[in-house]
Amino acid sequence: ASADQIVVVTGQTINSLDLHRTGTNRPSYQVAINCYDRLVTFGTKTLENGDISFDYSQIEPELAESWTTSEDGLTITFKLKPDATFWDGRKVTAEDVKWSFDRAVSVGGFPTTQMKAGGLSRPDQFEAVDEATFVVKLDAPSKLSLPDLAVPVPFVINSEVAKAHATADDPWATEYLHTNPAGSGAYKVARWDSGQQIVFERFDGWVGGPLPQVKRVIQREVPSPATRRALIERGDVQVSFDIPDKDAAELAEKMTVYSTPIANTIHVVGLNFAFEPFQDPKVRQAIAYAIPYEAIFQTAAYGRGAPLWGATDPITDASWPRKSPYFTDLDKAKELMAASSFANGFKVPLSISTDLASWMEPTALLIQEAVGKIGITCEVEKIPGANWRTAVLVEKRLPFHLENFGGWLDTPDYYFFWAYMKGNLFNSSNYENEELQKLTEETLPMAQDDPEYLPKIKRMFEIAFADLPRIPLYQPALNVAVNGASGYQFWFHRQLDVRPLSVAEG
Amino acid sequence: MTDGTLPAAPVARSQTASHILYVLRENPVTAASFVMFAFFLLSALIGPYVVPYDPLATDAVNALQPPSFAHPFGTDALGRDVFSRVIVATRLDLVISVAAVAISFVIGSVLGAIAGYRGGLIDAVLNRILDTIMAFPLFVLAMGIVAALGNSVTNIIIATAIINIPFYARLVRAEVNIRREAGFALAAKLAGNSDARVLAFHIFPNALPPMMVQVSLNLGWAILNAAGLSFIGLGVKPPTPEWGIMVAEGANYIVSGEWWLALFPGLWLMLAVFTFNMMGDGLRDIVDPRRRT
Amino acid sequence: MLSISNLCVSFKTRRGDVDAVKGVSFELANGERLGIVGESGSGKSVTSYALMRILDAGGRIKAGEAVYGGVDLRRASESAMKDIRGREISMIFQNPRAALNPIRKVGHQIEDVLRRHGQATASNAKEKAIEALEAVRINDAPARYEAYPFELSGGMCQRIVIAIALACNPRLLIADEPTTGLDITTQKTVMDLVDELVRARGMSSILITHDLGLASQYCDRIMVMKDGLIVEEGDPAELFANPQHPYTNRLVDATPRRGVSIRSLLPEDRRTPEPPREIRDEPLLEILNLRKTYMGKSGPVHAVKGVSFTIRQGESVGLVGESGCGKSTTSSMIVRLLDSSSGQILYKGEDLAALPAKDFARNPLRGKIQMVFQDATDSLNPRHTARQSIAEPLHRMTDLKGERLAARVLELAELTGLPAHLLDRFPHQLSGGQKARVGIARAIAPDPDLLILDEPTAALDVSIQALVLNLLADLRARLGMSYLFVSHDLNVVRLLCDKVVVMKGGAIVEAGPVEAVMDAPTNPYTSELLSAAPQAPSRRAA
Amino acid sequence: MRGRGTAILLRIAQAVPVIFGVIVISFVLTRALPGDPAVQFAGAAATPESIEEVRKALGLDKSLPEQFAIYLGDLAQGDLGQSVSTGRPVLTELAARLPASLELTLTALILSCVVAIPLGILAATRPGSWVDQLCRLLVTAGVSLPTFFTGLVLIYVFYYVLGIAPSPLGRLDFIYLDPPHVTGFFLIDAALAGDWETWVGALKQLILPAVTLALFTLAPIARMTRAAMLTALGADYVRTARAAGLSRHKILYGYAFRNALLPVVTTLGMVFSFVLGANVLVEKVFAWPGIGSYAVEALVVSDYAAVQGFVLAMALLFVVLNLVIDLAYSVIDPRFGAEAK
Ligand SMILES: Nc1ncnc2c1ncn2[C@@H]1O[C@H](COP(=O)(O)OP(=O)(O)OP(=O)(O)O)[C@@H](O)[C@H]1O
Ligand SMILES: Nc1ncnc2c1ncn2[C@@H]1O[C@H](COP(=O)(O)OP(=O)(O)OP(=O)(O)O)[C@@H](O)[C@H]1O
Ligand SMILES: [Mg+2]
Ligand SMILES: [Mg+2]
Ligand code: NI
Repeated sequence: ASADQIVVVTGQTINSLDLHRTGTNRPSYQVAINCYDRLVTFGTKTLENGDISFDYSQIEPELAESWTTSEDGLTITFKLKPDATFWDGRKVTAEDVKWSFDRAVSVGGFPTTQMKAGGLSRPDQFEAVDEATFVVKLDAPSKLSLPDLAVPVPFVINSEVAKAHATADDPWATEYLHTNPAGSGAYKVARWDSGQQIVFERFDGWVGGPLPQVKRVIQREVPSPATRRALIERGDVQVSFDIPDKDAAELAEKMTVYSTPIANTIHVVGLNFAFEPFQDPKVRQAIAYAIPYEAIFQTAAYGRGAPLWGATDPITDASWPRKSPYFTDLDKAKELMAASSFANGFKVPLSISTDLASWMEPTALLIQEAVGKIGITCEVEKIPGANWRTAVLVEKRLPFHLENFGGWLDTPDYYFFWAYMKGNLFNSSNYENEELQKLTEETLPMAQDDPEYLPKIKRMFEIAFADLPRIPLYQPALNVAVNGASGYQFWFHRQLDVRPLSVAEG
Repeated sequence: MTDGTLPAAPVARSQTASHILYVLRENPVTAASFVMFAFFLLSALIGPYVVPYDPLATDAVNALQPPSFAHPFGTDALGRDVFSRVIVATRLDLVISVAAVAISFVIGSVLGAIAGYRGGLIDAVLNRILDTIMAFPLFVLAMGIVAALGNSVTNIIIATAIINIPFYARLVRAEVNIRREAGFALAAKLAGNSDARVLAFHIFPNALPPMMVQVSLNLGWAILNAAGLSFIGLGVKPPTPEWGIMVAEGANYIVSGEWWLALFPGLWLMLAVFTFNMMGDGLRDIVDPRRRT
Repeated sequence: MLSISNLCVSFKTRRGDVDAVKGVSFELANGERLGIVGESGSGKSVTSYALMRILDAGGRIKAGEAVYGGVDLRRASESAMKDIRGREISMIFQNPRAALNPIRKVGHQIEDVLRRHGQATASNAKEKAIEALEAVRINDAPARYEAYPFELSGGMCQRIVIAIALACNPRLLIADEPTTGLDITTQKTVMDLVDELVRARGMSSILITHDLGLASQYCDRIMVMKDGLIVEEGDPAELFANPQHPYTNRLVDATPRRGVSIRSLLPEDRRTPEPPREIRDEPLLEILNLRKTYMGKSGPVHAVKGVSFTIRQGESVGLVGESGCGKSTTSSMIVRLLDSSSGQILYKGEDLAALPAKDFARNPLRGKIQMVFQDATDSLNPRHTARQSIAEPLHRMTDLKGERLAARVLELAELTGLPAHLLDRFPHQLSGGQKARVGIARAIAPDPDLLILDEPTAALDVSIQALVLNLLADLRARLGMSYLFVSHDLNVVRLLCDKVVVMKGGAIVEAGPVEAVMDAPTNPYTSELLSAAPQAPSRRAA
Repeated sequence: MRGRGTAILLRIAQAVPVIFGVIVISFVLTRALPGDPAVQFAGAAATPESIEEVRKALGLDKSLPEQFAIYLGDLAQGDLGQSVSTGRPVLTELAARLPASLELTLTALILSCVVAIPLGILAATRPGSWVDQLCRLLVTAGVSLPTFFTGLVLIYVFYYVLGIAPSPLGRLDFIYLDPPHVTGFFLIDAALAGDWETWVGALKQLILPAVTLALFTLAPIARMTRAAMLTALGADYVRTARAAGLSRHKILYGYAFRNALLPVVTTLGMVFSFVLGANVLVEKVFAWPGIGSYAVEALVVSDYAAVQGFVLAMALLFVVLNLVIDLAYSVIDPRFGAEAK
């Protein structure tokens, strides 16, 4: 490998260069990250283990030079960096920002939903005051608004290029931007062969942050994990992104492997309230005591990530994800089961997704075996990836399943909003609790340093652990093996930010 | 022949036995393959009762142990005994391949026989239908069917059967077609047999010898097909032991050094397919009365 | 020129070594035409293959000497043999179409040989090949040069084979049953051509055949082979007139010829008096203007163009004609395996043509009209034993069961002279004659009134043919059946039939009592047929 | 000659219902797939409204017959639709990927023929001998292993352990640039451009996956060659040729082999279409950007247009393949067309 080139392998396919487009998949978000800029970004912090991670508490400038929030918290005014230019040399203006934000709230689908999380839902909330001044107006103050501008979605597009390719049917130029990014980001896309590779080339005029050291980053898609492992081990590639936990555990001895527990993400067992036996709290608790947490953590995650069971101390802080008070205790589980109205056990399928089989399958098998011991017979049902979302999240029809929601915005209330609120997408258990519902709604916009915040959050934790619609297993890790490069940073969006990477010496 | 069978002389029966023995003795490779087949049959029948461990019992402490005295084929990622799983899987794999082949054999034979015998429009239509199936990349068709119907054992069998039907139908059609005007078929008509009877009891059985070769090839192929589906993630449901899934999962452990996970199921899979392929000529010789002396 | 002494050839088979030729010795002089006759499997072909050293894998010359013009054929090197083959000795085989490479132009096939033996160069090969074609008198040789075998008739193919064989002017031509599978008229032209060419070039020739008549007509000397040995040899006329060896005797007897009765085909010790039979006047079957038109690729084929004749009860009618003249089509329609295009088939007054062939299997009349097929092997289900084959019609059309059925099968076997211990054999385990008997037993099982015999002896040896013909004659007398006997061999028809119908191109050209038609044919075509059949010299009165 | 022409035209005509059948079946099959593409493509955080919007945009709100009619109409204009997951026209996508699959498959077949046909001939000239048995064992062993397994083992041994093979990263290592696009076959394009370095690079990448596939196809080809050669060698015309003193070489290749070629070509055709479908697995293992892996991805996410387009492309290929076989037949066998069925 030459000094200014890095080769990355991943098993994922980038299917679009435009995050806003309908159907764009998760791996494609990295184009928004590496090739476009946002107004702001999160800062970074060094974790206890020395790894570098994003820092949710710090908002830093990217395209914006500075910003101010009005007294009432309803207006945020941004000043753009004066020397920021697009790849074509044109200056980045507030008009571009407005056009891009208008696009994000108008195209529908995921970007619009994500913008809403920060209270941004209509074009009239954005105003380009002059070339360098951009204003965001909120309907209600929210602590999530500014962070929501640091997620990949509100990226800034070269609106003139885009408009030149817009049509009446396609006012947001989704067709054009789908294959032709037009941004101001650190890297340009030199080449993209869907299903094969994407080649990033440095944009030397980037002002969003320190200029990346690496000129070219080639990212190859290699579906077979065994092949990926062979490649990184032989040193033919410098970064293997998102590797299986097992490889991470083993490769750690030979090279640098970053395994960062993914922020605000939990692997859980879902118990669907629509299924009669799971309406019995004793049954839910019995299962929570039957689950072989440690075995799961070791076999499914090879000890990568963070355990989320067996909390003994009372809740004193608002950190999340956190350990549940449950632990493996078969006797207790049997006792609870015997005391439940389903003392004789019952049958239920345990559903998993084929796409997520790598952790779900071993987990499911261990759970299947364990709950068998307390009289619950289950058959592991593998649902094709294409079906999974519909079955588990949309129709919410899987009685007993595994689930792994993760929130981008790293606050417990945000997680609870999606996963514990009635009707919301990730509440796959059909769970409903009025008190929790109310608390979530209250805490969502509340600043984290608000004195009322902590007590309310603590109460939410208690309810969630008592009611147990979701039994937390562990917090998964994002594993990245690096062999011959350095500077890897973990980001909540779980995509590779290639900008800080550099070729390792020697 | 059902009611057409005559009280068979005892000579005929022992003749059959000695004919089989003869065929086996004549070709050592065939004989070896039949011995192997007997072994697989035995594994399928009594395997689940004699294996040392429960093939589904996990043992996280003993995960990924290399082969040892206690676990001759080692253990997998969940600490399950690979040997027990390999042996127990025999039954399911045999069931998948035999059932799939049996279904395609029956349907393909009926379609092919009718088309070959009747000719004309029926033949033309059937040929176009078969062409249509063959025009699909077969493995992808199987994937599609399994994806559409869901990945249960039954559906894997159905998918495998469907993609095999054209081969049987083609073969039977050709074999029936060349015998349609054969003297013995005409003679059977003169003996008062209806067309259906002539076809079923006189012409069709004569197509059996070449079909046996196809059957044996397909048995092996069916197992490989199931293995391929497993590799794509459309195989049988876990934790059911099945060679294809075990190889497919184990394949990912090769590079990390846990070779036994893929090697042993792979070896069994290969031996089974190999056995089936090798049996073909022997099977043909056995069902072919002309080989009798 | 060629001298063979004590030649032994054996084959390695699954059941040990098989001695095919067990000590054959003969000499062949320059310009001599030698005939080898004998029954099937007697080692005629193997002897000739041994001379050319083209035995199949597993075959070898075990002992003996074969010297051709000073060259030891047994020990000569393979490359020396290659020069002898085609250049010095060449062969023509039966079934000419199969003997030619189906995907190579016949001209090129001739060139291959010419160039192999240095008779032609790349530049003049074509010219020479056309010359060779002209030598076998193919009309329009330059055009035929470009033809593929499938574009030529059987007779033309055989001419090509002859052209290949004679291309390099060999000194010895071995013809192994060169006319089997050819029409009787074609046979004559081909044989005449070979004979003429051989004589003109002063070559020697060996003609291998099982037809004594053919051998005696075209050879100077005949050898009779049996079981790998030569049992007798001599001048044709002499051999015929006064056969010495019992086998030769039997062979001569069995050869159908002018002026003998059906019984005299049998060996002397088996000649029983011909049973009496009665022909009644009422017609059993009346065929009225029967037609059949096939829809072929290139328009309709009029296979049968309106034939009419009558078969009386107890009468045998012969149907003769060249290949493709519509004999089989006619008989298929009568036996109701094929629907006619128009016309009537009146069976005892009932019009069978009105009944669709595909439903006739369930008709009570099904058993009344039965058929014996040309190729006994092909007509028996390879998966059924003889017993099953014979029992099949009884099963379907009578209500015999169990013991009684078994008894009836035995009875039929006895009637047709089939030993009971053969009943549990599969067809491939039976000889040609035995298979023919099974076929006949099956046909007479449902007690038919009319038996259609479609060239039932065409695939059989003469001696077996004699047995089968006599069997048929006996059965006819015992069971009072009528026969429609289809054949291309007038000599055979004469033996068995009362009346003869001659067909050509789908129409009847002549019909009448057998003696009348054959002794004084009125139609030139009939005369041609008659004269084409090789005539065996008659046996000296014993 | 006219016979051949008509026969080939007839085949083309026969292909029409087949193509239509394929269109119908692929349409039905895709709609029977369990996933709901609207939900799938609306993304993880979609609301019911946005799902409905996507559904409308994809035209999935219409009735099935309507959808089919629209699909047919588009097809008639040569429009295979847009792949929802890649957002690119299916046609473009297929055009980019088909050559990759074809190059792999053809290389594998050539490799396989080079080994299997001589093996088959060798076995046929010595039937029943140990050579014959050994050939049989070898080729059967090849067909007994799942291709993905063979592929991984080859990578492990030749890349990971021995380091001989190049990294299994698709068609070309990243140190090379793609040759200018002419045919899409890298070997041909590189040769045309005279870029031998890239040519060698592309060849290196091809070897392992091609060997993997070739191993799998040895058996049917060798088996058929052997059987056909045995038949041909036992034929009367071979005896005639021997009696005429032709050389062994001429008899074996000029006479027997050319006749044996007919069934072998048929088998080749079947093997080709079979392999083209089966190399899905190999493509996955070797990160080969072929049409097979594309289909798998599309199938998994219920990308209707992509699946249908893929199936249709394969069906057309199948038809073309049959035509090629017929042409090969008509070149080899003068009887072709004269007795066309
Ligand atoms: N390849 C072979 N292997 C074993 N036995 C053979 C082989 N070829 C011929 N024979 C045997 O050799 C004997 C003589 O056969 P041959 O072909 O010479 O007979 P034939 O007199 O030519 O008969 P036909 O008139 O039927 O042609 C037969 O018994 C036959 O079974
Ligand atoms: N199914 C068919 N389709 C078209 N033409 C046919 C069909 N069967 C026979 N023919 C033609 O009908 C004519 C008569 O055929 P048929 O079989 O009756 O002759 P044959 O006298 O029995 O000849 P052979 O002596 O060769 O048995 C031939 O020209 C033949 O080509
Ligand atoms: Mg012979
Ligand atoms: Mg006939
Ligand atoms: Ni196919």
